[in-house]
Amino acid sequence: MNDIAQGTIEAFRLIFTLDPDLLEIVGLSLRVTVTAVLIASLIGLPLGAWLVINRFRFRRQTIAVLNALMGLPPVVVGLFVYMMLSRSGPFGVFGLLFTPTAMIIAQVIIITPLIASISHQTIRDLWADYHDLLISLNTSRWQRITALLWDGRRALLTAMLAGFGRAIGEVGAIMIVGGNIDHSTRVLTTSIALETGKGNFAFAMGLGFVLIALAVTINLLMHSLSRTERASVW
Amino acid sequence: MNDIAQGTIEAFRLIFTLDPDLLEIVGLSLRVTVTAVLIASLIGLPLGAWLVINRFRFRRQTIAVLNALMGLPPVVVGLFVYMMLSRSGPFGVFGLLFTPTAMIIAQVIIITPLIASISHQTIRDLWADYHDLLISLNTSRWQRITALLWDGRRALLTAMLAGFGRAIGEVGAIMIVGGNIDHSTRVLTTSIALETGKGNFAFAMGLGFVLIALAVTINLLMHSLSRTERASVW
Amino acid sequence: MLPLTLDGAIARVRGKTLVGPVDLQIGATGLTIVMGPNGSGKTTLLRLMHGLQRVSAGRVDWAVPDGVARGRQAYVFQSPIMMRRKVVDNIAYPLALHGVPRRQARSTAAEWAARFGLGDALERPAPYLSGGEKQKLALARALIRQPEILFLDEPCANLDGRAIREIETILQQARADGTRIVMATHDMGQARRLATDVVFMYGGKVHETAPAPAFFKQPATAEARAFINGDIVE
Amino acid sequence: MLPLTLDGAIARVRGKTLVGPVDLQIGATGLTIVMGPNGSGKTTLLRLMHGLQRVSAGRVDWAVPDGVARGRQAYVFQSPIMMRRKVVDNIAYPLALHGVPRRQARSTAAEWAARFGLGDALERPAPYLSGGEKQKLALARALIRQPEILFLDEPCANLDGRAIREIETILQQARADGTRIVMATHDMGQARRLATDVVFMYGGKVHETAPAPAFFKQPATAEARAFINGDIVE
Amino acid sequence: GEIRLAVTTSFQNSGLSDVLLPQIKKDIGLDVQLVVVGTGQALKLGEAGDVDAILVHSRKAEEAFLKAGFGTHRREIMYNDFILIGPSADPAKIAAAETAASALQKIAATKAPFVSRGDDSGTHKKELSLWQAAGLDPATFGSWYRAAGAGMGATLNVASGMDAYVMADRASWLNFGNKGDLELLFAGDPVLFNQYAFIPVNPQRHPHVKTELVAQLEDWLTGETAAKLINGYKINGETLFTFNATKP
Ligand SMILES: Nc1ncnc2c1ncn2[C@@H]1O[C@H](COP(=O)(O)OP(=O)(O)OP(=O)(O)O)[C@@H](O)[C@H]1O
Ligand SMILES: Nc1ncnc2c1ncn2[C@@H]1O[C@H](COP(=O)(O)OP(=O)(O)OP(=O)(O)O)[C@@H](O)[C@H]1O
Ligand SMILES: [Mg+2]
Ligand SMILES: [Mg+2]
Ligand SMILES: O=S(=O)([O-])[O-]
Repeated sequence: MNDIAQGTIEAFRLIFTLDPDLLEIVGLSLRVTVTAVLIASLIGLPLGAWLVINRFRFRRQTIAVLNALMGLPPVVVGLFVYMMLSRSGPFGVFGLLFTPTAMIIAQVIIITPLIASISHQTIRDLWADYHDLLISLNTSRWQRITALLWDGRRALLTAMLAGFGRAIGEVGAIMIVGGNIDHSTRVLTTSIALETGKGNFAFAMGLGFVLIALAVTINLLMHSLSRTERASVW
Repeated sequence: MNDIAQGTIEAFRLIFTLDPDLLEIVGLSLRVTVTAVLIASLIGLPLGAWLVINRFRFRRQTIAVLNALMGLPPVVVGLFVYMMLSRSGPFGVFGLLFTPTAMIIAQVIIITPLIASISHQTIRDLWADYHDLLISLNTSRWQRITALLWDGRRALLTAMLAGFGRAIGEVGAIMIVGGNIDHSTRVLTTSIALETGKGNFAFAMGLGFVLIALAVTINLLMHSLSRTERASVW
Repeated sequence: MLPLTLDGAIARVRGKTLVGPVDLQIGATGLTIVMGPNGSGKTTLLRLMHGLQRVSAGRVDWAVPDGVARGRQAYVFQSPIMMRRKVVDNIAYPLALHGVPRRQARSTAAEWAARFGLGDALERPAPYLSGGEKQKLALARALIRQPEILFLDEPCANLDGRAIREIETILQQARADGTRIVMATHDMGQARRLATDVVFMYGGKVHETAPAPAFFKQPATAEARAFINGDIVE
Repeated sequence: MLPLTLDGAIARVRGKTLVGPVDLQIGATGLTIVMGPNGSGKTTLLRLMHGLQRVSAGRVDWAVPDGVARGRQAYVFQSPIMMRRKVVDNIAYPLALHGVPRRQARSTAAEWAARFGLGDALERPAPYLSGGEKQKLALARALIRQPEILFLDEPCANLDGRAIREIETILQQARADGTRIVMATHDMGQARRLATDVVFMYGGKVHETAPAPAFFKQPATAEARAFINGDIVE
Repeated sequence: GEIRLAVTTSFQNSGLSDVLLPQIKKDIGLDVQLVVVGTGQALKLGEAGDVDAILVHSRKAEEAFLKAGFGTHRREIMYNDFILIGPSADPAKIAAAETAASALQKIAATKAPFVSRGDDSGTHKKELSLWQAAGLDPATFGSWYRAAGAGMGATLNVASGMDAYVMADRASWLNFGNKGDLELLFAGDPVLFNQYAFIPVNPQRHPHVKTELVAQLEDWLTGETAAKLINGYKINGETLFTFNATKP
């Protein structure tokens, strides 16, 4: 309990003194996560739309599997990426293990199914509206996907933000592939895990509050940006 | 690489020999996660609907914060619950720390925002359809919420399955509050983390495959159940 | 609860005045037909009276407290809103809201469906009905509440000749039973058959109100004259 | 690409036959009006011809390959489908699909909007249009492609008298320019004004086809006779 | 240059690395990146060539590692000791015990809760060997013996939450913040000696490992500056580690 209060104080201290170590860690967290979200969105959003507009044999099953993959256990993803990038693995020669790139790869694997799945659900409702029109206009697949993604862009933001949330809070996978190396691959979540292991609960809590504040700020920012857009474009 | 192949073999061995330790672990994983999903749905689904139908001062901000909470870092949640349930914490007298109940509490905190957020998004589209009718019929708030939840139930399944996925794959929080105690609070993800730490990558991968298979099965099951329903009710 | 009095009532959306200021009284008896060119504000006026459109300025008052009035009205929308349920459940929904037991609500709904020629469609999902069938459902759902005042927004636009006649009979019957009807229509024949008085909308304002015989014989304004003749109204 | 030949064509949904078997030929010239009671299958027939409704049995053949035919048709839906964009972007969309540069597409769209009396609404979001304005938008969007065949499903149901007249003029003009028109309507006057031949639907079957003058003077079947008189068709 | 060194959680938790690494950087310009993992995982990382050297404290596992040819040699650097920790009330009265074995016997006799690492780490293996020396077999214990299956810090957190006995290395304990009602109750038996060793990864298996830099690091770690820093490292005035590297 007391630790929570101390954690709050700690969080304020960290933020207001602009602790350089904290800034470095926050910077890396953001860099890794934003990159991962962008890559995962580039794959996941069109994939979600594609699954909506195409009818194929095992469509339902594919969607069920996609939904299931939202639950990919991070540790397993971490292990898998580790094995791929390890020196004795197939991509070992690139020396990517214990680098931010490895962390991005792991996060992309974790959040792509999440983004695709939420985007699928969003787009499905829009497609129910647009179906007849877009078929009637003899649109190509790609034209359908772009129309749906564009007109559904504000709702798709939720998918991206969900991916962001998942990625920025994730620890299991990036611990394994990043190694939590000081000044190199240490991010907020791995620092929190480290401090927890040392029993420094107040400090860990402080970092946790910083992380939550970060996530809230980003969400408010995106929401207000997308609202501005609504007023002007519409 | 080799570990992945061995992991696959290991997974099949574990499943087909019905390894009793595995069964215990899988059973606890399911018990904890299903309970958490049910509780979180009971809170999150109506909350999502409530946020849709009510216009209040800081509504957009509340939704942004809810979205941000999707990214609650599990380790922080774990720490928080630990402090609450610890002997010196406010709920210490109940002796819940390092029990499955503690793990359920942590998971509920983690997945409720996720479920509420996806349900909010789903319900929002339905509400756009229903708004005029339900207002015109002079429905009470509660009647609106129930109508939306009922008519949107199939889409809400995705929200619950997303919650399930997130919960069953989660490790950071339940490691802290459950303690990964053998024969007591050890679940699939904590076992995987343990085996990874021991360097038993193949075994960890095997457990990972079991976990993924479990998630896929549950998703397929829910999807086919909800499809059956569609044919009969509609 | 009548008369309904609009006193300088204005409907404004994002700074743009859609309708008003309107001064109008809907007396206790009669059948009012709202006419006017497309986009002249008929729908907005009806929504304003029903309380679906927020009054930006001026007043809309019932002879009873608002809360009481809200429960005694019904509204048929220009594009019918189908709940994602079976036809019978759609029609029974207003009864269900009032706590009528499910079995009884459904059997009453079945009677009403039959009166509107939907007897064969009871168990079909409402969203799959044809355009005209949807309008019939909406009418049945509005009338089943036996409202004191009934707003109808072009309810016969998609109906065939016979259905129009039958529904006009039902409406005359309802009127005889004491339901006050306010209806927008483009069907001049229908207006002549039903109206006791006419509200002519033009450019978002009530341009002319008159008893029906007088209006159809000799409209007071040039615009109404042109409108009745199907001429260019400028 | 004409004639369009339906040969034993059946539309079946989940085992239930909605329309058919239909044998019908739509020749190269003329303006065909499809009439019939609500739920008789007019919409389904039009969708079948346009390729929106899957042909469950029998054939629907154009004089050119299907792929070619698909690009040269347009369809106006019974309930207009608004893309979540501005009016001008809705109307320009078919041009955009054909790679017309944005600026040019928008200016052409603006011209068409003006022809349909939407000149003032260009920059408004299409979903907020009034019922009649939506129908006008849908008509403009269909005609802007200058299709060889145009299907219209009760396109004037929500229009005022003047708009109906203007649109009939535009349709006559389009027909003179070589567009083949097939249109469902409940408006007997409109049918008389426009039709060169009539398809009378009844109970999901083509009950009678005849040149317009003959049909309106002396329908061959008792059902068509009753329908024209607005009598009970049984 | 920079090299990667896999270390165990107990080493990282001691805080010694925060003292050594900056000095290494200063003295020989080397960035040592610590990858903190479980003992088994550290050995695996070395085996796969993902790190350049490892620093662990589990003699048997280290020897197996060398025997399989994954490392070039084993160099002892320093040692500290294990301690027994428990609730301040000390229900098993182990504070009065003569030897580690008798302390464990007392715990087993009173069936007071005991939390084990349960993760096959160096610390865990040591604990198991102590039970064996006490003539007891954890496999036969009841629910008072809890295998946490976690790192040192997490296990201490569990023990603190449960008011249980636990064995830890002294460094982790002193640096541990969540002490709750726990206290150091027993230490000093020579069997509790905990040797850390440095093993470079074999460049014959993994040509990319930075053997040169590893050798520099090894020299530094076994040199005088290191000796001074290690012996001088104190928490709350207590010395934690004893430098015991021999000159080659
Ligand atoms: N997807 C569907 N599933 C089940 N029944 C359907 C479906 N679509 C249409 N129907 C039914 O098929 C019949 C014909 O429908 P259709 O829409 O073609 O009628 P219509 O002649 O256009 O009627 P209206 O004049 O009311 O528009 C109706 O009874 C309708 O309820
Ligand atoms: N939410 C809105 N935002 C902006 N403009 C709106 C909105 N709703 C309606 N309008 C505009 O207000 C005007 C009046 O609309 P309304 O729907 O009341 O017309 P109407 O008389 O019912 O027309 P119709 O006969 O076509 O149904 C229209 O020009 C419409 O485009
Ligand atoms: Mg209207
Ligand atoms: Mg129709
Ligand atoms: O060094 S340990 O792995 O035993 O913490």
